[in-house]
Amino acid sequence: MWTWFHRLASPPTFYRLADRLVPWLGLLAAGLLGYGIFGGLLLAPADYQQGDAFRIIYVHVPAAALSLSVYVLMAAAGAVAVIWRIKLAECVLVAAAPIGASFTALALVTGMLWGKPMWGAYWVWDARLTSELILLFLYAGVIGLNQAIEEPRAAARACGLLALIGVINVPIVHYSVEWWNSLHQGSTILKLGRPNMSADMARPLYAALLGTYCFFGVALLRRVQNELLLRERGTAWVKEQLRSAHV
Amino acid sequence: MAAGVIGAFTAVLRRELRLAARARAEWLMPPLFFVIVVTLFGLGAKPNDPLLADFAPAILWVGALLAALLTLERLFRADYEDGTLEQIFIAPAPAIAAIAAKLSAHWLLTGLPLALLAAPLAAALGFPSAALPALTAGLALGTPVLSLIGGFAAALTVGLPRAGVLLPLLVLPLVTPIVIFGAGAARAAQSGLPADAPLYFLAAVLVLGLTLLPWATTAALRNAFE
Amino acid sequence: MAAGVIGAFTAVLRRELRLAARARAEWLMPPLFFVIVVTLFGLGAKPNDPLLADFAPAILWVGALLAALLTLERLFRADYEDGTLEQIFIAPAPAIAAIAAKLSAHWLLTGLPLALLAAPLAAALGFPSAALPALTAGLALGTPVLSLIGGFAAALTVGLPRAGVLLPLLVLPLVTPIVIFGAGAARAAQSGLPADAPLYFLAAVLVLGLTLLPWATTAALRNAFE
Amino acid sequence: MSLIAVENLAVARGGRTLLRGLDLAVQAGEVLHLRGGNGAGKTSLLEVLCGLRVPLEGAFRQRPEPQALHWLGHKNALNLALTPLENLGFWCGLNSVAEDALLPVLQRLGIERLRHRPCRTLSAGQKRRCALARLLLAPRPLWLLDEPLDGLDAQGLGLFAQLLAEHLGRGGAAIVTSHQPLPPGVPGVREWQLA
Amino acid sequence: MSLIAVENLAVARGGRTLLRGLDLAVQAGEVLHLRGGNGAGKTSLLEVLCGLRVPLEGAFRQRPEPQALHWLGHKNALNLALTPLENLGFWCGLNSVAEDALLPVLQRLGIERLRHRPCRTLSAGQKRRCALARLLLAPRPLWLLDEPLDGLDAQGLGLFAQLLAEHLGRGGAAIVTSHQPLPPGVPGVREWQLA
Ligand code: HEM
Ligand SMILES: Nc1ncnc2c1ncn2[C@@H]1O[C@H](COP(=O)(O)OP(=O)(O)OP(=O)(O)O)[C@@H](O)[C@H]1O
Ligand SMILES: Nc1ncnc2c1ncn2[C@@H]1O[C@H](COP(=O)(O)OP(=O)(O)OP(=O)(O)O)[C@@H](O)[C@H]1O
Ligand SMILES: [Mg+2]
Ligand SMILES: [Mg+2]
Repeated sequence: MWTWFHRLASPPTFYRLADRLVPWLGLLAAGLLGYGIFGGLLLAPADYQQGDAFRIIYVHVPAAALSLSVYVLMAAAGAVAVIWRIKLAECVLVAAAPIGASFTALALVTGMLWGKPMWGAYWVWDARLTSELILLFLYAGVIGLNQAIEEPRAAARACGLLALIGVINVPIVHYSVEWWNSLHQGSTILKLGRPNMSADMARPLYAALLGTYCFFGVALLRRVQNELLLRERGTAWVKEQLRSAHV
Repeated sequence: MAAGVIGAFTAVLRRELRLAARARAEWLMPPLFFVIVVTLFGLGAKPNDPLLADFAPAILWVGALLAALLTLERLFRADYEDGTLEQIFIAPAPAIAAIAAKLSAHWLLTGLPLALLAAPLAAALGFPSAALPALTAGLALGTPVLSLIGGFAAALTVGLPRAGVLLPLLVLPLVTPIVIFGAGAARAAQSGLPADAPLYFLAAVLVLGLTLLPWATTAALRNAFE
Repeated sequence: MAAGVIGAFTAVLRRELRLAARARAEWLMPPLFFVIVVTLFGLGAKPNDPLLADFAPAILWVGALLAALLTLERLFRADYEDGTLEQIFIAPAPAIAAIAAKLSAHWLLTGLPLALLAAPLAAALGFPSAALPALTAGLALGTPVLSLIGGFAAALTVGLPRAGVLLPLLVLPLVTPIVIFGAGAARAAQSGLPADAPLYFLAAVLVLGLTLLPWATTAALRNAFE
Repeated sequence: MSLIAVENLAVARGGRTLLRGLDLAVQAGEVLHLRGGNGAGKTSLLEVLCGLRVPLEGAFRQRPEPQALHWLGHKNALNLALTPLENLGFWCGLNSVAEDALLPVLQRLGIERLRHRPCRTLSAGQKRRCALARLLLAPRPLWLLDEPLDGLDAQGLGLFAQLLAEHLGRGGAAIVTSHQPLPPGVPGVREWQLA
Repeated sequence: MSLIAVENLAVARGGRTLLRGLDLAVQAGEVLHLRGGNGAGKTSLLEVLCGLRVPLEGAFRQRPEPQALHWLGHKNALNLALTPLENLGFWCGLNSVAEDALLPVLQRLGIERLRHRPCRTLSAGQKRRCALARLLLAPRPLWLLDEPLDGLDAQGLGLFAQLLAEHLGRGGAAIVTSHQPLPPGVPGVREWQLA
């Protein structure tokens, strides 16, 4: 098990595995997202209270869920990078940060657009909203730190430590709606088993959610590949790779 | 080994306090800044404006946080640049003893004065004296966490050319829960509600921070040697 | 000689901006910093507290003051320690050209972003849009003075490592009038009163500062060599 | 018995491998004088040997305890606002070493008159002497010294040779980098040229 | 004609007079090698000569213009976050000197490969070479150099001797402090021992 792990974590093996994984994952993402968006925006019935405004949910919820998951992934990669000094984990960490930041920004923007019709203001100082904003700053901190430190490996380990400490904010974002009486909607959809949303509305949402995860997988794998090529430039396998790609 | 740990801890603590005594200006800055922040808000309001008292917890907590920020950048930089940090990592005693001493000194020199100053400043803002214990207790529990988190961020950015701007970006998101709960405790007491829940939360965070952050800080500093 | 002055000024300015830009994310940091300071006050207060709008001028001015203070310490220190300052004083062009460039760069990197960001941030705090011009004008006039006074203070501390006990006691009170008048202008506009008087005061202080402080700063730095 | 020994060591900086396949052992009574051009990797190698830096490859066959080695880097590890006495006293505390030896050691190095002056006001060579004082505050078998002769005057060079000779006589060993030849009077010097 | 000349100079640091009644003049084609123990006052004297420090007493009989002298202190005046190219380019701008010579000069000093790396990642000797590059960026008759040999390897010493000899050949002069003897190949060296 351990040796298998080590072999997988070796840059060339991972690079080739990623090459094989990306098309399938990409196909899956396109299918799920296609159904989710199409189903959500056209097929699902309008909400009886909110009318069509509710359709933002098909972007908002996946983006918000990803914004939290990606940070958890970064913290896990950070732990591996700091403890075992595995290069692949460093690359995953560094590659994931900008994607996660984008999802966070997307969740914020869609939430604000949704907030105007729902609450009458784009922004309120509410626990859920503010903690999500802070999550964006945490991402920005990781990105800024990574860019500020010149030695790439030291930068990645520093980011790993930061992500490990910063991950405490994730449960705060998630549970903020329960701990404080927030304006924001409570956790309902993500509680599997007893969805209190009509199936017509819920099915595209789940598809969009899964599709976004797959899309994240594709983006992450590609970015990690780039990062690996950059860090391992000069090694035999990268030269080999470039030769076979006719660069 | 234990003797070595204690020796290293006290040696570093003594040195920090001596350095502070040498350049007294550096350590006068945070309390002064704190006073100025409060004055600034005080001048903004009408005399005896009840609004000021309402806003006092936020003013004091944010003021304390920002004042602590002022000194963070210097925490490890000089030692990194003059080679003292190398000697600390090469010494027989585990480096964490020295790092913990530096963090303690930081709290003694910035957090503690602020916690002590808070009561008179709050009173000046018209904060009810019955609620002062909750405010002070919150600061007493929260300022060490500010020092711990701040020290961690300072360690991550040690040796960076312009850490001055990056540092707040790293620190502020991490400390916001502290500020929310600290100010929350003071506000609860102000409106006559029990303030235990947020104070317990602060205590829990402090314990968590004390057990985790010195290690993380040491790891971050060691990382700076590559 | 004039060519030498301009050459030295632009060389220093280019270098400062390049140093700031070294980490690509660097130019994003000051705005983020202000957003975070504002967020903190937002968090310290009750959700949707209308008090936030009342205190918006004070919040923004505290942010400006803090940004200036946080970055000042390193304004001349690195150059002093690595010998660059010696080269500046030994160069054919008068040293004041280089010093003025350093002060300008400091304002460009901390004061200007805040002045530009103040309007959206104030709006987020619920500050009335009719009063925004007064707030922005105040910051535009006041932040250069913060850079000038702060730079002078930094120059004094670079030279007097131990004797600088009085320094923060001198500096913070020096900048407080600026901050108070600046916040006062915004508050006057907020309550619908004319804001010209404090703005004229700020403009006068700015002119005075621009004519005096670069010289004083240069003299203080030269003094650091004995 | 060797005081330090490494096998097949590789050292990298910033992604570039500087040294590779290095086998190195230092016996008691021996001085290894590391030589090599600017940028050859002498400083980086010493940092690996004293445990500050992780090597790219290779292993220690004999790794000295922290209590068994002195590291004197290129930087003097002196806080400029503190006096020599305070700086060295701090070092003693950090290393759980008694402070009684402080004054005689400062005398030996010829800087006892300066002991109450902030280090900021010392000349380059005076600071270097102050850093060298650590070597005498605690007897430790292995000295790792990076350019110890930097800034020392003629008298300082002689003094350094004497201290090093005494150290070797007590069964110590040292690894020293220096671009100038080590001063005469040090027995058992072995030169080692880095690529 | 002397390039610099002082009369009855006294230099003090921290209230203590280090040098007194110093008469000193340097002619074109001459190198003055300042010697003296640690703390004798060599660095302080050079700082007075280049105009950074005010002497306690005495006067210049011949004072060089800022455009006529190069000062290389103990510190390299390199910002560690900037590359050699940027650091030297800045110096050119500050001194209104054209930047065309940058690349050939870096080549001459053997650090052209390092020109795009932040100075933080240079070795001690590489940094010193980078500081020495200034001497070639603008032709100036008088060089004041404080421990220029610090950290230079054997090849660097030879190079320095060559540069200095060329400078003297063009009618330049230099005042140099160094605890080691100046490398062979420099003509016209005059030693000057400070008390
Ligand atoms: C800027 C404003 C907003 C932000 C920052 C925000 C943030 C978030 C976050 C972080 C989540 C994911 C929570 C988790 O996975 O634990 C979420 C979920 C959700 N948000 Fe928002 N939101 C905003 C505005 C809104 C608005 C205006 C609505 C509609 C009234 C809304 C409806 C929802 C819903 C229905 C979910 C799914 C909840 C669940 O069942 O898990 N959000 N939002
Ligand atoms: N800022 C200061 N305040 C007081 N005394 C000082 C100060 N700087 C230096 N000195 C003292 O002045 C004397 C001369 O110092 P200087 O640096 O000129 O010596 P130096 O000849 O260059 O020595 P070295 O060979 O060690 O470089 C020393 O004794 C030093 O202790
Ligand atoms: N942080 C770093 N990042 C990348 N490269 C570095 C770093 N530090 C040093 N180097 C490079 O590693 C090489 C070895 O440096 P090191 O300081 O070990 O050399 P050295 O042999 O001690 O040289 P010197 O004689 O000049 O002191 C140099 O080429 C240097 O440019
Ligand atoms: Mg070296
Ligand atoms: Mg000297």
